Amino acid sequence: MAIPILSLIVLIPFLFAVLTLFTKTKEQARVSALFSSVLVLALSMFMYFNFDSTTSQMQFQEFAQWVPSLGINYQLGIDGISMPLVLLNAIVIPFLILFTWNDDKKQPNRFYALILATQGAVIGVFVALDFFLFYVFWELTLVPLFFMVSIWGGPAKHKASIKFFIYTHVGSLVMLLGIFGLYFAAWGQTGTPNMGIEHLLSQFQFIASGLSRDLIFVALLFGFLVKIPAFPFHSWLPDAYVEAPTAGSVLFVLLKIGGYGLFRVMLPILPFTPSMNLMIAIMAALGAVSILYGAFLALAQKDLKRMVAYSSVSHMGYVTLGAAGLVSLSVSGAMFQQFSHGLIMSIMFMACGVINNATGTRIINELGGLARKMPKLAVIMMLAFMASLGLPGLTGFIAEFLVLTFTYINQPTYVVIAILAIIITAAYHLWAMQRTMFGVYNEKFGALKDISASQTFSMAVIAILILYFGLNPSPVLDMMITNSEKLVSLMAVAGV
Amino acid sequence: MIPLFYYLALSAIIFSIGLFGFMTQRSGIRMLMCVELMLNAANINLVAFSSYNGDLTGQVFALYSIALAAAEAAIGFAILMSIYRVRDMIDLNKINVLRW
Amino acid sequence: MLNKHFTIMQILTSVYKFFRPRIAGMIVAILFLAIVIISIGFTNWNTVDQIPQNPMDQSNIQGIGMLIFTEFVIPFEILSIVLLATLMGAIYMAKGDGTE
Amino acid sequence: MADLTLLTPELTLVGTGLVVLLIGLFLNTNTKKMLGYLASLGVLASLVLVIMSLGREGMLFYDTLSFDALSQFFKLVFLSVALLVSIASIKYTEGNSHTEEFYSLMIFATAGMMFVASANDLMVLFVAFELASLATYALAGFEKKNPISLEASMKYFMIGSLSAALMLFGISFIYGATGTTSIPGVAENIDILLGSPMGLLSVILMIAGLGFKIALVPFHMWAPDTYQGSPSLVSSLLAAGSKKMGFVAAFKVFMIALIALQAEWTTAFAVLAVITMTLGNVVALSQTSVKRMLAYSSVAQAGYITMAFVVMSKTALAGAILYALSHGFMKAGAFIATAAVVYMVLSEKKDSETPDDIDNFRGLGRRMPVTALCMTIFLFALAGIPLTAGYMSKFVLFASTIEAGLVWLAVIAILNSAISLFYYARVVKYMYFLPSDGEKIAEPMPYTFAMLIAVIFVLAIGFWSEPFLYWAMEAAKVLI
Amino acid sequence: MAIEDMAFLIPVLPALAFVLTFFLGKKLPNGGAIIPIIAIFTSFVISLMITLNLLQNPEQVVSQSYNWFAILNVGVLIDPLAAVMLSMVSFVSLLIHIYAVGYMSHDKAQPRYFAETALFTAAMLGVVLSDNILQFFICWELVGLCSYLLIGFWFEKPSAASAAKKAFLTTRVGDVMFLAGIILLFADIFRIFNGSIPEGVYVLRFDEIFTHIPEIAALNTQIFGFEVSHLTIITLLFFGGAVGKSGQFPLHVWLPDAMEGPTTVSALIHAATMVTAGVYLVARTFPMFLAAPYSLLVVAYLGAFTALFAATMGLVMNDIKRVLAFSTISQLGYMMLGLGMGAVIGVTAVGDSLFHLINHAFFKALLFLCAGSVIHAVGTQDIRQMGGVRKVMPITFATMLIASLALAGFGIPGTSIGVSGFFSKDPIIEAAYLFGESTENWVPYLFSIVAALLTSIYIFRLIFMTFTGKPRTNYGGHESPSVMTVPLMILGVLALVFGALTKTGFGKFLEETFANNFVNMDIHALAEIGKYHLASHGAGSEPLLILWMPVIVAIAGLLISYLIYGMRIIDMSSIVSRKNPIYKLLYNRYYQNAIFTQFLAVKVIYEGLALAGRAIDRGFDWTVYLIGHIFTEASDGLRLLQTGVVQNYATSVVTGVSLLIILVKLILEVF
Repeated sequence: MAIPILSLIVLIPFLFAVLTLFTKTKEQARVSALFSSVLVLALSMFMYFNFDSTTSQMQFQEFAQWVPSLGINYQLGIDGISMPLVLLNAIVIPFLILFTWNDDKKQPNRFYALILATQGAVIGVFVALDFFLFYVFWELTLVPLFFMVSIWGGPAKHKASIKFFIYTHVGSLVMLLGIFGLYFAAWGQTGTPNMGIEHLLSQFQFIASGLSRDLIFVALLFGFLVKIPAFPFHSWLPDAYVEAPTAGSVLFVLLKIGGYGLFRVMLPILPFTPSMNLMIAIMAALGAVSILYGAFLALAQKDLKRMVAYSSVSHMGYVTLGAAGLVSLSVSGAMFQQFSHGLIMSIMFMACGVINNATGTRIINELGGLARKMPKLAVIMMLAFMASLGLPGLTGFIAEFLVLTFTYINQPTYVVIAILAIIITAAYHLWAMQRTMFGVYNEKFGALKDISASQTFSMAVIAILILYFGLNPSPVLDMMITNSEKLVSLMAVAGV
Repeated sequence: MIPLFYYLALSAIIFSIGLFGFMTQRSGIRMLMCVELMLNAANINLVAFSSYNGDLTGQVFALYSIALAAAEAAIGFAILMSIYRVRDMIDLNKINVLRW
Repeated sequence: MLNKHFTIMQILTSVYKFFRPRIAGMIVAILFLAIVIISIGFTNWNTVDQIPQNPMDQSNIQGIGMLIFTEFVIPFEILSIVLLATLMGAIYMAKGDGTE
Repeated sequence: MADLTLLTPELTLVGTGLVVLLIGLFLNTNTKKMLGYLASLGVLASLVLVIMSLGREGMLFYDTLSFDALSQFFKLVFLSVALLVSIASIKYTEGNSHTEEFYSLMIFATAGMMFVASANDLMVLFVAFELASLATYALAGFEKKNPISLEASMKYFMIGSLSAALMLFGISFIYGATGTTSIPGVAENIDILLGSPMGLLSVILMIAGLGFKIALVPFHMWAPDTYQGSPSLVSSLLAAGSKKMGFVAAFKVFMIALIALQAEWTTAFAVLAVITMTLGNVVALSQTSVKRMLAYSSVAQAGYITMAFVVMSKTALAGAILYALSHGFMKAGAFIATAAVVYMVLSEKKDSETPDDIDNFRGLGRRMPVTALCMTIFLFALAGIPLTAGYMSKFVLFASTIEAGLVWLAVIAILNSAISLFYYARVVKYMYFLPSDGEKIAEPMPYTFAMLIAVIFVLAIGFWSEPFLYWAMEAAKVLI
Repeated sequence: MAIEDMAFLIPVLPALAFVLTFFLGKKLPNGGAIIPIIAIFTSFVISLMITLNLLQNPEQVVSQSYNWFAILNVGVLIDPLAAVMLSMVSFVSLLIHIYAVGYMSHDKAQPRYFAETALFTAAMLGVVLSDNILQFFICWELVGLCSYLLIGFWFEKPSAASAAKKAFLTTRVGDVMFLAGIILLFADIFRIFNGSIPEGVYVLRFDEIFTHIPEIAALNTQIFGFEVSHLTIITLLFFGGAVGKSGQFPLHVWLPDAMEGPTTVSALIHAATMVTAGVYLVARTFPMFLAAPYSLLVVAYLGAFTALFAATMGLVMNDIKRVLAFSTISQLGYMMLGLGMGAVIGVTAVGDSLFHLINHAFFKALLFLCAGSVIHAVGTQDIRQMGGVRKVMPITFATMLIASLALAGFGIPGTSIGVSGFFSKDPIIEAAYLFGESTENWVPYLFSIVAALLTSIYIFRLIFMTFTGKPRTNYGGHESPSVMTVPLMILGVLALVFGALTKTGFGKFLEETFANNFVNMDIHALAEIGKYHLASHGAGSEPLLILWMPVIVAIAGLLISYLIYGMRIIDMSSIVSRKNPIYKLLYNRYYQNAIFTQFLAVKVIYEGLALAGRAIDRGFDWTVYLIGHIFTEASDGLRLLQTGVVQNYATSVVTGVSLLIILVKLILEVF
């Protein structure tokens, strides 16, 4: 491949972020941002159509030395684990920009620049094949989001942004410790430093000390669990998601780097961890508890956006649970859940944003009967809610079904817990729907206008994608299966 | 012949007196004097060692140290003068605008 | 001559009055002194048996001079800069502003 | 006698100092501005000479001066900081009739630091150390009508002379036990110190003496006051430059001269590193003066660097040395940015008592966009956000603790790093997220220029770390 | 054969109609009703042709499978069971769509209505012709979604919005059980294949599942000390799904509330089609039930109990649609009971039950449509405010009377004379008798016969109160337009004669499903696994009294009703009062609302668990803040060390030196 397509995909958003920062008007800013994101979308579509989903090998690899004395390289590549997530980002961001097309934001140049910077950083995490690079992008995702929440956030934005920033930073730092451990252990064995992810993961099994292996595993796992987030490390999430502006919430949703880490880093070394069974149990238990806990918490919320935030906790539980299922299809299901959750939650948060802008409140009980005034929103929101509660035919179901069914084979107990949550999940979605969209219209809101054309378009496209991938998941699921089979086959090699 | 220990103990005592004074005196001038005590205690050490080691390095060092002590005193007095000019006193324990 | 009020008790009292606000400094200084003395005492200093008592060469000036201009010429040169800097600094700090 | 050209950077610098001083006599207040350019040029020339001499080695003057990768690297740090400060000072000293004193003192202080970096003899080290100290005592009190500046200077001076006395006392014992003041000579004749309690005493006395410059807890107490009270640019020199001098001296004293007493000083430094980083970070949390906050942050950062003494591996030292360089740029930059803000505040309100209060940073993103952006980068770099110098050096340094198996130390350092994010982010919050009714301000050119240089290096070390890391490794090889 | 290749069109056409109507409906007359009508009509024709073809060539089962993703497939399976259902669903749906053109003509949201019903029809047809359990489940859920949307069609009515949510949630409980059953089934088959499923084998296809019945039945799990066959667990979980969907006790609570939707919706979804999906599920997986010990008994008992239980509540309802809703529940109970009787009559039970299902679809749809017609004209749903409607709406009255007779099951045993309900309900009751005879367990029979009596009473109560006597309020009624009455008449004819026409052929046709079609299995062997003892002789040879018994109770019910509500001979006021505890119990529907909604949903789930969860979450949050707080407090404390007095700094330095020496010494000594 002559064109360094992955570098382009990562760098274009950053370049345009800088460019956008220097634009003077809203029009220039949004056009610049849209252009960049469409370019990224086009490139990633190009990549997708040239992607071989039958192999679990890294594709479109790029390599350049960076800091040779520490074995740090600029190493990019993409495979079936990362491709769907890159695609998810590439797809949603242009529509997110369209969605905010007519918003009256202060400092639009910064706003769009931050969106692009986040996109670049998140995609960077997905395509980095070097731990150093991985961590660099991983941390870089924090900064634009921190600004995003702090500048355009809700009333408690300062508290929320600092909390999110520091909480997840702690998680990242602990993860960094794990990376260090792995790095030096491998250095000790091979005699040369190398930060390559694949290299380090393949060296993990040769670390002599079982305790070291356990510690490294736990440190890495902690970092990822905080980011996912799994119960009980979730408390940064509701505040951050709720206080963020709509675009920020959507960016948070696209921040699938925690779950990605589970597949990229955790599963390959899982079979070589001395206390593997305990780790699996922890992951499965945290996943299942997240599902149930998030569902109950969502049920208890009075704020629509907060409810959606907790439902996000609940949904991400499937990722952890599925990863612990250790059957290729459960792992694929977990990966697919990431993809699906990204799409669904994007619409959910967009809908929350629209409602908040239109009515000035997100308190569920104060709303009501919006469907009469905002029928388009109602239809799209209904679809998103249904997808979120796992209605078949939409992406959420595929993921949940795969996770539950195939995780059951190895982890029956935790699946039972998760299944109980399905009812609660349905309950809070329906109840919220009933109280916001249905019922008597609250006349104090006056004559509300339905969502604008750009908003409708962007939400509808994502909604159609939810439907499309719900009916035909193969385009992304196949590559996930290819890779998860490889992951699971590692278990078999280790005699599990 | 006087054992080395005596010199060292003397120097230690002088040094400690210097320390004590430095920690307890209020006046800047006295504190400067205490610093001189400490530096000279160290000089005693240097010279004593120099003699007992049969090596002149220590004495050279002591010479330099005396010069440095003088320089230090000069700067110190200049600072104290400036303080006195601004605040009309040199009770250093009362100069604590910068704290916490 | 002996003032009847000037008793041992009173000496102790005035000593106490002097040290009471300085008790912390006292303790610390004594602690430091103890540590230094103990350290000195428990060390076997490697000394020449006898201080050189060469009647021909009572003076060590020449040796010192030699050292200053050979081995320790660099500190000497730096010292010159130190003195210059100190001079400058001290004068700057101590000088009142002409306008005042 | 080896190559005297190795000494040219120092000579150039001292020469510049003298020239500035002399020329200053013949200039009136208005034309003294050129002294700033002259001084900057001199520092720059010296810097270039040092860069040209990278890779050359040699001993001069009866082995009392050694030129090697370590010394040259640290000279680079000192000169970079001095360059930044002298450029920024062009604005600061504008209209001051004592410009020549300021610049020559600053240059002499820098020269002192450079001699410390090259010192191969405790006597040279001590005298040069004193040169750097004495020159900066006066600098700290440069605003001699400002009681706060004087107080800062006084505290700095008092604790400085106490430390000098302690260090001299310690050196006298080392000399007594080894019979020499040569640093390699001490290492060879260490036997008496090794077998006696004197070893520990002299180690601790040296730590106290050097720890004063490094600002290790509990020898740090002057630092917040002085950094807060001094003119910001002097704080910049102190925090970014003279602190590093403490490190390079400590490297020489402990890792070369007293290497046999490793057990003693490793333990001491372990205790100090933990206390220092924790206290520095924790106390920084509640500061409202940005300079004081930066001072505590600087204390904390000193704690991180001190970890290298505990880990004692090549990676750790390389990390520490790289950290010294990065910290030089980050801290100098941050203080210069603060200086710009102080300048702004004072130009609006002449008699402001607390010009560096965090409230003055409100809305800085709008009022002084370049300054605010640079400050943000410095703060994030200090916090260790990737692609900055701070991250790269933290990465190497923290990684080395894991390499050495000191997981507990790594965990403490990491947690501290996380805490630190809070107070750095708070300043960012004030700059960008809180409104202010102030007007947009024309940013003073010299400050901006200096900050931009610092930003370039902060980012360069973060992005393109290999050459810096290479030289840090080379420097570390000198020690181990 | 070409018609088989068009099978996939059966659900696809209505689905397309949904899309078209949804987007274009506003621009077309009548909300674009014509699109779904044409689509469903085509579907009906295809279904009918396939059915007719199957009747002639029973071996030409339509079975097509395509890979969906991974190891899952989508496919079409039309065997006699599916064919019958397909025809019925598409036919009833077609009629109701036509009827709705009239019924919904005043509603502004017509396009939405027709889009949603088209989607519903598509999904329901999808349920029926699924060839694997997952696709079945998917369509099953979509059906639920449509039910939700349609119940909440008038979403501005809070009661409708609430009822929609309740319906979805309650059936969701069942769905989750269904899903759990599928998961368990999958896991078991996965285990049977030793974790490596061969390429091209779709383990969730019905034939694949049935092939593995013996192996699954052999797997056991200890539950509360009992050895339970996995097959029993799976089938009971499936039945749980059916309970939810088909409104069996205790998940029936949503069905009466579901009457908040338009009446056509009630007719289509909550009478004729969707609610029977549960029955269809059990029938579809009947071989599994047959091989699962106890499962069929559970089905039978619950069915019988539901039949009786719902009928008792039907007695006291005043809302015309609610009466019909309880009646539906009750009849669904009969169907379940019929399936449960497979424990004694084997696969014949499927025929019996499905026969009742089809007949019930006709007469219950008819009843609802008539009720709709009445409501449409009268403008109220309360039968106490009606009376004498017969005079204004003769056609409606006639058709409704036919439907009521069919429901009550009038006919003459041993002959071909009788309404459709008679031919389908009686075999079930007789089978229950047979069951009692062979197992000495008479409870199902007793329940079913009492329920039959009650059925007759409540339906004629409805007829008498609505149509006879004098108008009790002032309503200006008129007969409905012909677009509404024609479907009524078509259904009326079917309700009258369908039973008589097909009573022998139907059962045989359906037995083909499992006898020699897509999977060949030995019913007796399966029953052996399930430890059921099939009766050696079929139903129909019982004593004459038993044969006549259902008819007798039906007539008795008619008489009682007539006496009370027609002639008003017996004064009901003493019984119908809030003071009568039985009446109160019935009227309050056994306090289900209090138990399920107020207590379980609100108190336990919401206030108990969810709010408690929120408190716990605050705890987590608090912990995070506490950690932050500790640091800031420590910061506030520690900064005071910095007194600003230089002497203190000096003290700190010297103390530091001394203590450090001591500390290091100690550390070095100790370690």
